[in-house]
Amino acid sequence: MLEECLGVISFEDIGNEFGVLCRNKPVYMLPFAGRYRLVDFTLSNMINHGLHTIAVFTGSKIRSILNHLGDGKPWDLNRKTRGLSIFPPLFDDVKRRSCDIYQYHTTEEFFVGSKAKYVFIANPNILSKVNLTEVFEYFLDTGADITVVYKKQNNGKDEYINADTLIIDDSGRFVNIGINLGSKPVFNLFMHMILIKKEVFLEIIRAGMETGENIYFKQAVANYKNMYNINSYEFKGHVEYIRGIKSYYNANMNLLNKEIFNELFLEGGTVLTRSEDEPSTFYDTKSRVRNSLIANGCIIEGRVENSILFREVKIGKDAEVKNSILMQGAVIKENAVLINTILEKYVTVEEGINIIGIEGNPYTV
Amino acid sequence: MLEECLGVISFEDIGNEFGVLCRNKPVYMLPFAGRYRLVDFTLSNMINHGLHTIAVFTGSKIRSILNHLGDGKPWDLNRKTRGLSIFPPLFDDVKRRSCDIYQYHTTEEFFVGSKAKYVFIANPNILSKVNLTEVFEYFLDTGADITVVYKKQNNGKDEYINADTLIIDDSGRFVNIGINLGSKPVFNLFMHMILIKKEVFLEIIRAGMETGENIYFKQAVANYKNMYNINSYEFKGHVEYIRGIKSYYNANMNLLNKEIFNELFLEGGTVLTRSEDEPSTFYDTKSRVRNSLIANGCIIEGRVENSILFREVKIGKDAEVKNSILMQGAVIKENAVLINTILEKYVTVEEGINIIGIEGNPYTV
Amino acid sequence: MIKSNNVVAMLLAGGQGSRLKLLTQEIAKPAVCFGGKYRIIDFTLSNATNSGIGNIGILTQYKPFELNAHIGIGECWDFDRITGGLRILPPFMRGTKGDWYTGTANAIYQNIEYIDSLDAKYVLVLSADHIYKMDYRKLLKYHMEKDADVTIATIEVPWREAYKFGILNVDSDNKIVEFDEKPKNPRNNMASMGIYIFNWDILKYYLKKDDKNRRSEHDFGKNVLPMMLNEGNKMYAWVFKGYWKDVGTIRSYWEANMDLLDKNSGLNLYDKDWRIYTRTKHLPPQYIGKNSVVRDSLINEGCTIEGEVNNSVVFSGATVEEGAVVNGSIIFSNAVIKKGTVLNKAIVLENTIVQPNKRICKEYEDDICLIEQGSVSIEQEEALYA
Amino acid sequence: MIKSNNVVAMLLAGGQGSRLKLLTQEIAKPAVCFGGKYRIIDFTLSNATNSGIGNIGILTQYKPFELNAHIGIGECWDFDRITGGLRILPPFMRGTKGDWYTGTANAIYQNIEYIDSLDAKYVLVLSADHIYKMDYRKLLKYHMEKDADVTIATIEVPWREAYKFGILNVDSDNKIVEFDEKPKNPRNNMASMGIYIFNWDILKYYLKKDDKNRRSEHDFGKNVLPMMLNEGNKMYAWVFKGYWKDVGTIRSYWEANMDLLDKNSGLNLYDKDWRIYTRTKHLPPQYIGKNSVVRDSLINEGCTIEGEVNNSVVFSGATVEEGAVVNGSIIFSNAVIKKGTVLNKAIVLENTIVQPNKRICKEYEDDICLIEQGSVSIEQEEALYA
Repeated sequence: MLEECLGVISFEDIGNEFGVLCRNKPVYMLPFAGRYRLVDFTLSNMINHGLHTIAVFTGSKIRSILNHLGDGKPWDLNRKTRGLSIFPPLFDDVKRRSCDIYQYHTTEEFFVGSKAKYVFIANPNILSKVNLTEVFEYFLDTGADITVVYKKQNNGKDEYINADTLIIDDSGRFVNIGINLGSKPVFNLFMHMILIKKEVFLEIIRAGMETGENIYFKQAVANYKNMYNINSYEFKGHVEYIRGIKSYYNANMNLLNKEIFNELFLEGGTVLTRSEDEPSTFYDTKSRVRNSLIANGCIIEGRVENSILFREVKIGKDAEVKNSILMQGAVIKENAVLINTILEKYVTVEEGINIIGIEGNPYTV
Repeated sequence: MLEECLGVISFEDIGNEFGVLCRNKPVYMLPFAGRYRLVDFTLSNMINHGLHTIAVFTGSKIRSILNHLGDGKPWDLNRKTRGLSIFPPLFDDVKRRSCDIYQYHTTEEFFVGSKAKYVFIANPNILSKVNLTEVFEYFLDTGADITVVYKKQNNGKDEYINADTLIIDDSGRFVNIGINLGSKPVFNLFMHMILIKKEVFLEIIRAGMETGENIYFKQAVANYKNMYNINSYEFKGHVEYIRGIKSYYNANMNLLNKEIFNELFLEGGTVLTRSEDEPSTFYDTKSRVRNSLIANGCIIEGRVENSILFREVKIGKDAEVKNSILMQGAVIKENAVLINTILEKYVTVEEGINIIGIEGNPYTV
Repeated sequence: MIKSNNVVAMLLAGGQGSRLKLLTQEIAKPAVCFGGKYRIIDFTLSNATNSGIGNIGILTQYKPFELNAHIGIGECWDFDRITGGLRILPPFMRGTKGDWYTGTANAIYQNIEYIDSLDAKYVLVLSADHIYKMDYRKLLKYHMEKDADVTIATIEVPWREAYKFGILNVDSDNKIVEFDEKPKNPRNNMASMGIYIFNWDILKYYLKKDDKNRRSEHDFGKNVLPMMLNEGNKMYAWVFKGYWKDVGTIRSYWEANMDLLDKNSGLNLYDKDWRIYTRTKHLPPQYIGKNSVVRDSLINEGCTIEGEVNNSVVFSGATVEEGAVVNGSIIFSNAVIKKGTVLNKAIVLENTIVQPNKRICKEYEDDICLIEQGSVSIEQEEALYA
Repeated sequence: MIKSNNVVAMLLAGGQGSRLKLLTQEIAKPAVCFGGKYRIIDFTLSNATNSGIGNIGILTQYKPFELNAHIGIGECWDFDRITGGLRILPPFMRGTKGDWYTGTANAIYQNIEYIDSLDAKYVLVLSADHIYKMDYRKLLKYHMEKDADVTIATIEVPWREAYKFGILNVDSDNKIVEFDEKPKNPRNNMASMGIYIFNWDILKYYLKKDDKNRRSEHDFGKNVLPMMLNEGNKMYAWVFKGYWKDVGTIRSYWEANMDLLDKNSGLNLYDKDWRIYTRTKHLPPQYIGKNSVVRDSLINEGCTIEGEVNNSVVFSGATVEEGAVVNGSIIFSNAVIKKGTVLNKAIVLENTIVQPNKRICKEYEDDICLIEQGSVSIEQEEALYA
């Protein structure tokens, strides 16, 4: 049934919360879990639940996503009539480019031309394994025009400050979207997933453009809430909302928790990504690896603890790596020490160098 | 041997010479010859001569080329390690985006990372079947650092005003690039094809960026001409240089000349494009088609003369089409008349309507 | 994947098609050209694609080079997938012995492992010999609604021709009560189209049982389906409405091509929602000359028509020179009809050059003449007859 | 295309490999797993890709399901091309009779049409049974420089083992003067690697000639090459330097896996310029637990290692539970070694669950034990011996 649904991957620009990590790429292209990009999770979840036509609104930093998605082959999206559509912004309207309503408007032809009856919109910066088949059944069973997905969180005082809150009434009907300012621990995190009838989607886009009142689709939904039957679906699984370096670091480290790891990787379908054909990882005689996730293609001669190693990382003899994330191709030479640090792609830490970040506030190199 | 060469497709922005035809797409995406886009010719020629790694610098109107090239499958460019790279401009530098040196500079990694030793740059707005294998052999045999391709034209007074002129000495050595102002009939049209050693290419890019003196690669070549061995290759075949509506119209109409048609399509390798799987064209009992090129998928019940019909055009009973170009899906209803006109995609001319342009200056609808 | 497509299509494409004579001398019947740009198998393959079938196995055995080259990796029908997609399934060896496919059922029997590996729930058996457009989803839906073990697609044929077909006798609910293979006195005109949908577990059981029966020819129509009916399985007939033609003889092949020129034949190639896909040849548009006449004809890419073409189907890259006249004919790819030659009801094979100023085949004659492949000039007025 | 790649590779992948026992019970030898994530055939396929070979035909015949599923449309090796690319070539029928491949030369003979259709100038014959990295362009270049009719890739083997191989006796220019098949008293230690490059027109002539010889076994080594030498063709030996291993027995298979753990073996999998490609399984990174020890081992994606692993190769998705110890072993995909169990020199087949607290295989024993597939607990101390 989800074959009748268009998948839309679209994000809100959350600025420069990531420093050097996002200088040349959008947040959804951040490497994650040793071999993935954030966007792989949303894309794979859509595919695993039978969505065959997927549109990616890239935002202005296009090159990295073009390179990653490429021909769509790893996701079997290199199809003739369906498959992957990539929509970069129109350059002529740089001012309005970050506003999703405008992006949808300029690609109206794509939506109108498709035979699909429904549209499912998701934000690739939020990782989860929401059972989209279940959401879709709920949407159909309740006869909703729009179903939004949320997760009840109980750490709203410490985390998720400024994240979108879904306000619903007792029957689960949509009331509004607010912002969590941390006043209460328990709140409903709006997961930026919207399932909507295509005709309603198009009506809202047109109304949004015509009135000029809305620049974000979620705003428009809230504004027109009385015109449509909007309900909500509660997701009970694990959610990672990547909003800055800290949440990015924590989301990676959370994978060392077996339950979270299993939920994200082993349940509810495979996460697909581009393979780089590395061989297995080699552990040398003197390697000591503990409680770590290690991607393929690494050569480990030193000590690694509580860390995530991406592909092709090399750890030299007697080197020590702790509580760190090492991106693809990072090299730690002999006797170097790396603690509480995020190391960028292909960075080399020379012999004997120590890099030590503060616990809970990782240093980024 | 051309396997050791990177193909680069890059163009100069020639503004709004095309009116509505190029509102949403770059010039190289103009439909041509019933089923092609201009860019197909340059791309296919590169592939037919063994270039396996091709970079397309898209310019700012990206969506149409992304949609056309897609996964690169029709050109067998959906390869793992080589194949197609698409480089849209960086949005952050809108001002400098039309300058090719800057574009090459921002993708230096791509050039440096490739194992290729040579770079071949071509402009997709210039159609020809230059034998690249021969150009490459000439380049190697003469030990050149750079070889540029030109065509001796003898209609410089009437056509090709403002086109680039290649100035060479008697031995064919590069002297400069000028502009044809129409003072002499015979001039050397610079075909915007440059074959260059990769190391020299990178040197020129870097020098161009560092000194800030050059924004176009061809300027830089001229400025540094004394540092390198630059020679020229004369092409003797047919050239179409699409610079405006008139040259676009003429280039299409020239295909009704069998010699030109054969040279562009039947000699020197197949022109590849995306197939749209139309059935054959059906000629009804009362159709009268004369001296015309007809793409597949058309249904013709009326009269067609000296015209180019793209895919899926419908010509109704007793309709008359003459000296016209009808793009994909155009519909001419019963008794309508269309003369000296370029009809855009999916435009319908209603029953009995007459649209008549001026000879030699086609009307665009 | 959480949701896998649980229908596996098995396309029988091993037929030699010897009644098509010259047309199948070098190639398997499913690879024979049809309709200006297609091959016969394209119709079934495109039906599968358009019906959303994700897995299709193609059973080949007879001269498969051209068929394999045509199918390639299946990208033309969008079957070049990493999971599922199209697989060509020729016979193979187990241990030291190997078996050729000895019948339609045996071909499926030998590929039980393939179907099992795809976790199939339903198996759709297709043949590559027919020209038709069918949404197999409708057949599957009917099969599921009836909770059937087997559902057979049927079509009403004219009563006078019913004796040529496998006829299904059904009750008021379309439940099959009897098979009547080429009956002398048909009691029904509902003919089997050779398209079956089975519950895989049940089919597997009967394939294994049939394989043990030494007297069986291992054919669906003759052996497996009657056995299943005898043993009380729920078998239904689903009635297909639309164009359907078996192109098993030169005459029916010619007729089916001519049907494409008739707007009322029921076979519309121009429907964008049900494209017939084929391997593209990357040819430029067709050129129609200054003095040419083209009427009631299908002309394909790459053709050059400078003469006269009436009621004909002309394949890619063919040339009809000035003064040549082609009537009621089928001209295959890259054939050349030289100046002044007149053809009537001819089938001109690929790459044939028909010499100038000949009159080939009599006018108003009912025979269809085949003009041989190779650049040989044809001197005699008639070639082989069907 | 103006320039077509004029080399066609033909990869013989029909072998049963019966000396690999349990490993080839269900699958063809080229499909046997190797080196943590590969199958044996991956090495030859990747060599072909990395050597810029554009056309490759894979000759299969024995239990091809798993091999076919592994190869798919060839996209992992970048062979999913529209023109050329990879084609699987099983035996087929001509007219009413069909022939299985009866020998290495016969397999090529039966596919003469395929090679002709690609307009081949040279044919590179490969076998899918060896572990090695070779740039076939060097072989071709040598062949062209020598203006040879045939060039055979050879490798120096230890003198004491030369009697096991096909030995080539050559003159000072490396021109072959004599074939010496498994000689008792070898006069040379230059062994044929089973990799040949032929000029296609010459090979075609001899394949046809050999086919007519009823006493021939239609084998390259035994029949075709000696005949060509007798008839005075220019045949050269090209000497390959590098790692090469025939993995034809359990022992050589085990040794070749262990070679991967030795930095000095000459087989470097980490060379980015010569990747060995294989079908990816889309698994997450491996997890190494809080108390685990991993030494001198290759561990692949999707593994969970909570115990101790020494000198071993562990395939994707395998689990070594806490307290389990794996020494000098090869653990196939998704096998589970339960708590407290100790393995020495074992090969654990796919999906096998090895029960807790067992000691399987004796320490310091030279035998290699195979632990069977299926979730059966292994009670006895030793399983099958090689």
